[in-house]
Amino acid sequence: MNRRLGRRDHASVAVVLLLLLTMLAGCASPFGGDEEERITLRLGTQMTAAELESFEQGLAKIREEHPEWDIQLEQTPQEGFVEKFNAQIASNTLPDIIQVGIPHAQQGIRQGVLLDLTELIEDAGFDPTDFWPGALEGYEKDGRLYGIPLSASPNVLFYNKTIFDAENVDYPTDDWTFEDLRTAAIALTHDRNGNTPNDPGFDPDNVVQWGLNAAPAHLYSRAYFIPFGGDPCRNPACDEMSFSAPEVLEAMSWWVDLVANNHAAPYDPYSGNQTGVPGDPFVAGLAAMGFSGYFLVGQLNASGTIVYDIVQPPAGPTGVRATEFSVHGFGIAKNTKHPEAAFELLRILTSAEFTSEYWAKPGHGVPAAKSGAQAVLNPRFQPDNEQAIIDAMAYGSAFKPFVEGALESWLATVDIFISVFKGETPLAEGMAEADRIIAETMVRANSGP
Amino acid sequence: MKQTHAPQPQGTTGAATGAGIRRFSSPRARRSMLHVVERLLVYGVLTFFAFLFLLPLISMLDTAFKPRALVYSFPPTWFSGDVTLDNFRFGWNALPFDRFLLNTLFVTSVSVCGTVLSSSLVGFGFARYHARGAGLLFMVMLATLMIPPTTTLIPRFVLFAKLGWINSYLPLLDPTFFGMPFFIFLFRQFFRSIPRDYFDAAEIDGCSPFGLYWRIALPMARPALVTSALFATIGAWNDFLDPLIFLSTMDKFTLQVGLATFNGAYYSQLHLLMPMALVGIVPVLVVVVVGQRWILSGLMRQVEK
Amino acid sequence: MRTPAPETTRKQPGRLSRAAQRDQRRFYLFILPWLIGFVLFQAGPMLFAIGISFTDWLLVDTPVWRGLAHYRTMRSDAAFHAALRNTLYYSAASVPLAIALSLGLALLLNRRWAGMSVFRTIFFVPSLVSGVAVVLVWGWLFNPRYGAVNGLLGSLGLPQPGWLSDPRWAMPTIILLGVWSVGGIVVVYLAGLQNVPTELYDAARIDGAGRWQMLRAITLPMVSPVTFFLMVMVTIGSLQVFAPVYVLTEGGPRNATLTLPLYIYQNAFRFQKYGYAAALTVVLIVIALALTLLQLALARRWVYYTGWSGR
Amino acid sequence: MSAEWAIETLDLSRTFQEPRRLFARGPRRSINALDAVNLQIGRGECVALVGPNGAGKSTLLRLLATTVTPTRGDACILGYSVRSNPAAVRRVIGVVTGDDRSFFWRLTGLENLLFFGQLQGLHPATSHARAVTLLEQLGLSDAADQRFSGYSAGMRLRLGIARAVLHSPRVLLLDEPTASLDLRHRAQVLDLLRASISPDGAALIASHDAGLAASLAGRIVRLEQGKVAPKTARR
Repeated sequence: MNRRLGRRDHASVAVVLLLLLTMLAGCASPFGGDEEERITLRLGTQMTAAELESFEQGLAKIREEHPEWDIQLEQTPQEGFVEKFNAQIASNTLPDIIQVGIPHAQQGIRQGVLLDLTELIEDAGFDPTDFWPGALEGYEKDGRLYGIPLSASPNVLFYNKTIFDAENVDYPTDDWTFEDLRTAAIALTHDRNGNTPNDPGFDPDNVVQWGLNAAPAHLYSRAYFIPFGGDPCRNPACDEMSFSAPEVLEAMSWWVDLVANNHAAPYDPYSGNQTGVPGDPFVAGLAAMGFSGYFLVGQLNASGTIVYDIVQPPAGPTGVRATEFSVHGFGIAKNTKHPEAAFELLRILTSAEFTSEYWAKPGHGVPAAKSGAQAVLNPRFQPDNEQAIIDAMAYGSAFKPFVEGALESWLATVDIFISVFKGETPLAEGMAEADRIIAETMVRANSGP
Repeated sequence: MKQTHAPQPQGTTGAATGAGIRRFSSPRARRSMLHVVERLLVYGVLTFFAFLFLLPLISMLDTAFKPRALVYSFPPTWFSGDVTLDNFRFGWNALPFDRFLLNTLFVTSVSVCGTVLSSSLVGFGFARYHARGAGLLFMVMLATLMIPPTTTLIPRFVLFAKLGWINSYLPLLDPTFFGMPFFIFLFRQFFRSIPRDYFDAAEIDGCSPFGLYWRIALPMARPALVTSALFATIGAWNDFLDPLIFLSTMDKFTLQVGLATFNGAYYSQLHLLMPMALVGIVPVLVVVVVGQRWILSGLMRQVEK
Repeated sequence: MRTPAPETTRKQPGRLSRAAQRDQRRFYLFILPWLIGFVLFQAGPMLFAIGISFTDWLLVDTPVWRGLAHYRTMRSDAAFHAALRNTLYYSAASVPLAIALSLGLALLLNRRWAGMSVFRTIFFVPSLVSGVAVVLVWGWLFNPRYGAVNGLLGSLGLPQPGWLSDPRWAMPTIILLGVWSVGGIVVVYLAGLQNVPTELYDAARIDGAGRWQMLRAITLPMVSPVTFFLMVMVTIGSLQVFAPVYVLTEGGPRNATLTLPLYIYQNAFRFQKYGYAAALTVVLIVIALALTLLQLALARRWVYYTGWSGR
Repeated sequence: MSAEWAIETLDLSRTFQEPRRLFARGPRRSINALDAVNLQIGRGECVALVGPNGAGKSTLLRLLATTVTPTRGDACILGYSVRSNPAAVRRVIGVVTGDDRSFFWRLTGLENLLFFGQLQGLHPATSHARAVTLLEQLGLSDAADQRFSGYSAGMRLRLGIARAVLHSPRVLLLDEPTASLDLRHRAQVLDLLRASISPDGAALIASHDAGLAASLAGRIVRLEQGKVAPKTARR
């Protein structure tokens, strides 16, 4: 019996090993190779379904015109882009052309995985001045260019016409200053008894309608300070910041005043302080005005419940305007085998013709190339004043700071902004604390690897 | 037939019927009252929890079926009564969902087979045999569950990239054939609640170790088998991070990766995301309904005896 | 259960008997698939993560040796302290809650009444729906201003908390969301209940056992191996809570929902501090191992295995 | 409540349905395990239940032991209906089934008896004394502190009998109480059972053991295909 048992033992081992071997054999199958001389270009995107739909149409056309290229579209949903991007960097497998926003472009530049396009640009006779400078600067470092923007959407002032009409307040105009904004915001704010903040019985705990849904909630809120002459960035790369400099404190106090004393804007960074996120008071029709990017146009038009228009961001006391771009663009992996072909494809993808046809017309964003900007003018849908967007492009700038420690500084200082706006911490004290933390968390970035 | 009958409190005609005899059981009324109260209580508690558990699903259903304009209107309108299938139609056509479904089906079925076979085998080893180092290995195995998957993501990607497995299903499927710790542990626990005698007896009758596993352990742990198949199905079907990272081209995407494409950093196409997420639930829901019946068929068998 | 009787089966210390040797061989034979898979796919990444925890590394360069520097940093890192506190809080609250609720539901569901299969499916559904869709739905439901939950509470005249935007309520809300997917545990419990021999219930019932007695004296000890399994798994899972805090709060407000896995993620993918992230992972594993070992040690006292001598 | 008969059944029937199977075709089969059985067993009587396998002996005992509910009909034990008052029935019966899964395998024989004694509401001291006596009478004293999982089939059966008579029930329902016992132990069991039948109660023993029937039972009832075979209904 023992011998028989033994044989069965072996049989079971054999079964297990066979199973494993089959698996290993399956694993060994190689990746498909190229048999022709076509140039394989891997194109990494991080688009939404709607963006992909029109982008692929454009891509089909490019494929037709360039049969020598085998363009492989590698799409990653935005939700997992960070992980994939980092994994590809670590394994040295970045696609030849990769779609990156500014923070990741800057990361790629810092880590030396993006190709310096400066020479290629010169060789190709490509004209970067056709791109809005604010959109381009996100792909620059030390005067070298590492990517070309595809679209750049500035934040503009959205206003709800229905609320303005009901309150009998004049619509905002492109000439507005921030003081006009404050006056209107106060007039449009109501508690549940119908009192405005200027009325004696006003109850700030039960506001049912706000004048404005916006406030500088974190260190990326640069555009809220610049019109008042208080840019917290101390140098162009913005790797030194100060919120406790006198002029920044003054700019900040304007906003604290609006929120804490005028009660004309809500302050609730975790449930819709930002305009355009689900549940924010402007989209809900409970705030008369809000700052947001072009993407909100699509969202508001889809629901169709809000009658609105847009104007440029108001000017500060000295007439200065500022706004920030949300930018998308393409870079090229440093280790690409076909830099020229990759650059040629990149050039086509960011050209005014391509972006106005396949990006602006379907409503995904504003072309970063100046000559394509007119494509956002759309008389058939809201808003009427699309020109405000094009005007704002001129002074828009990239989200800063670019540095490595910026996100960490941001997360570490969010609470300070909250407690200042809630009146728990005096303004000067809070901003000094913010500076201390920023200096601490950005220090590694400045010393650099 | 019988002629006489036991004396009964209320007196009886002596008819030998079930109805007749029931009369000499007076506590019946009280008992059935208790029964009714118990039923009401149990159903009440279950209904309460069912409502809580269904809230998100109701919300999803509501979103999926209402016209696009209402999806984005705030404050949200609940059950406007306006029902449309447009979202399903547009969602289905926005991305190659038929492809995604087929891919997911393939990945799920292969990985479920792999998981259940290999994990039950390993689990049997851990449950049945004493060996030096078994305790330590068991802890090591559990320890692999304790690492957040995002931490090993980069080293794993580097490994699979070196093997040339990126944009193939191998990184998703291959590990399942080497035993998944969660399921190994589950099988170990279930196998350990089978009396040892069954194995000893079978072994004396000349059953090989593999036979013990295949012919004694697996059939006796049928609820565990079905449970783990169920969990493996759900796990593979809903797996997001791994397919997201290891698959690159749309023709390879699974359902969850496809769904995530509706969700952007600035703007989500909720009116398409919700209906397609619901469509994605349907196949697993079928598996769950069928699987649960299988788990519980043990109960029926016991009554049969 | 009661005092264990002396073991009657063979067990002698020192040299292994032939039977024990044979057992040993078979043990390794059976676990061979896992061993191979572990060496091939898991040991490497695991060791790599541990190794990286002693270095600074930026993905593309060679790691710079930092020794225990990252572990020393943790001592004064307020965010780490918050993350540790929140993670333990989450575990301590959600594990007992999930186990008790699921056992309760499983006991209620384990009967052959009409509609039970419908209820079983309903409870299981939330654990089928994963991903962004459902987390977004949670966000709507718990929105303090327009959410259905506060709408319901308001119409009942109950207070309406700020949920995720209120530092005091944020973590309880996340715990509540976790309990929602308890359906999976319910199913494992149902399977466990199926494995309890009905003969034992019959014998006890004939001997006059009431429901409470049968629950305490038969059901609980007989499903204790399953309870043990679930406790270990739910604890490990609770130490890894990530998706809801990642999507809904990013750790806020005021770090109230910053969990260790989220902090690890932020360090690795947001701050590019891979070395520090790896060190945090090591700490997380140590905590999880310690809790699991504790549970294993305590298991001897309350887990009842039919016919298997405890290990 | 008083009743003339110790055990009485009226049209007692039980139908089993084939378990629901996946992918099964056609309607589920149902099996009449017991079909309108009428039986009276008097006070102090000991009846042997015989018949081929599958005749319904075990089903009848399970119905009387209240572990299975009748599909039709009813049965009364000392006047208590199994249908409407199973709790009262359980108080007066002692049951032996061959199921070794009805014990805790990791507890000793004595611990098992004490556990069931506790369920029966016996005082722990009384229970312990009675258990020790029974174990001795059944030749299990040496194995009292041994785990049930180490018991042989015969030992398990005898422990089952000890459990059945632990609380001195008036009515005994025994399923194969002597299967797999050697002669010495069989004699011990018979002695114990003979002494355990209360003059006020009854015993119903299902067995293939002809000798047992002859030596213990005053009457033999034969079941065939779920029905009482007419000829052997009375002796």
